[in-house]
Amino acid sequence: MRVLYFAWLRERVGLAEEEVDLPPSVTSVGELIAWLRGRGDNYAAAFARPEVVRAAVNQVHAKHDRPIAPGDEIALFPPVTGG
Amino acid sequence: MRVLYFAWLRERVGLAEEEVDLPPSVTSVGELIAWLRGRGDNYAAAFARPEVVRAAVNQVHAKHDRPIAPGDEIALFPPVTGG
Amino acid sequence: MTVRVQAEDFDVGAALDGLTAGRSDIGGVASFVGLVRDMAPPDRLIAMTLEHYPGMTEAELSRLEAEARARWPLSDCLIIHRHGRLTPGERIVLVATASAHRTAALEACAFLIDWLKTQAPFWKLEETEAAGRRWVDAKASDDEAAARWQG
Amino acid sequence: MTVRVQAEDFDVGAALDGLTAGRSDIGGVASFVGLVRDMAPPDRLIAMTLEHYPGMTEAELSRLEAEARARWPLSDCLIIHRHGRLTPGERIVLVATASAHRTAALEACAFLIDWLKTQAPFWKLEETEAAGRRWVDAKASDDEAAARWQG
Repeated sequence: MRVLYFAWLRERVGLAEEEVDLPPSVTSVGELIAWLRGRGDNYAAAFARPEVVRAAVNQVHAKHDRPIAPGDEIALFPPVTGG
Repeated sequence: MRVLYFAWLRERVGLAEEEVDLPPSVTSVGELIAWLRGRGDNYAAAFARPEVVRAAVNQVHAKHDRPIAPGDEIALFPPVTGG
Repeated sequence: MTVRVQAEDFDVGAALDGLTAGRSDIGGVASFVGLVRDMAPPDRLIAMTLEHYPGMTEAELSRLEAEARARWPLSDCLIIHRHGRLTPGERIVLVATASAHRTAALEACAFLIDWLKTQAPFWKLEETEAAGRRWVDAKASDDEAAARWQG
Repeated sequence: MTVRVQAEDFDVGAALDGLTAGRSDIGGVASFVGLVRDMAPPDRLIAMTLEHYPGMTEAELSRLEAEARARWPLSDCLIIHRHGRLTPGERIVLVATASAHRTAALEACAFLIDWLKTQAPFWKLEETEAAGRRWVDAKASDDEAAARWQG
């Protein structure tokens, strides 16, 4: 599964995007964020406050309870500030 | 007193503006309109429905009960349609 | 702070650029351009002639602009209104407002065009193919749009 | 119906003219231009860098435009949003709406800029003299502005 990071999440993780192999127990955006937190200090710092993290699944805004599946493009980012 | 007419009021009266000498009994915009109605068929046609006539006194919108005095510039016109 | 009443057309891009040139304290510029709109057949519009009250028009537009500036924190403000004979597709009016904050610019722009419709001393004479020449009536919907800013 | 996401600046006058060129069925064009605004000393802004999510940005702006067209009778609609490093006074975004009726154009324009602020995947990194680099937080006031169009 492809995961993209933007803004200060990208800076803290240290990557703009990566491919991840998820365990079968990870089936939603929220579970993905919890799983990422355990991958190292950079991830722990990036996802210290999961409630401020926004997500898109296949380029559409998605909530944390949104199911995810192999092949999805998942993006994680702070609240947007366009315009 | 200088009186100006605009749009279809100007067309019906047949004048864009004129100087009028008012009798002392005419002291408001509404009284001016009533007095003008009696000046001929063209005025009677222009002011047949006084309630649709709008006015400005010295280039400021004014209601029919607005007092008028010698030296004022009075404009009479249909509801405006700017923009 | 500018009000212009003129027969000539105007350049929207240049007018908007003029509001922000050399400044960096403006967050947003809202604008509205009103155009002569044709009507559905058989009532095709040949032309529309805008009559106005020279002197009062400029005074009234300046009063409207002062009212907008009293209500919203505007950096700058511009109203250009044409008079004379215009054909379908031609520009009639430009209202533009600049502010540090977008909501102030957007609201002041809507306020100015709504109030201008019911306060600025213009009258429209339409020439149509079917009906000949006809003075345009004021619209109740314009009075309602203006009234929502009273309060 | 056009959405453009680009690093280059844009020409507001040409963009607005493009909405009405060759048409006579449009009564009004509303527009909003967002600009990089400097801050008061000592927190002077050196630059603002807009990061975005290529692909999703275009898709999201197109969804917003479709929503505006579903809600209001628009003749045409245009959104241009820049990304990259911008300095104070530079244009960021243009939203423009054309309609037979002024209220539709004005409301749709305000709707689009309000929703764009909370939906389009952009993030702003400020560089200031006093504080160095800092990611701009989303504003509660923007959420409230967007929320008033719901329901």
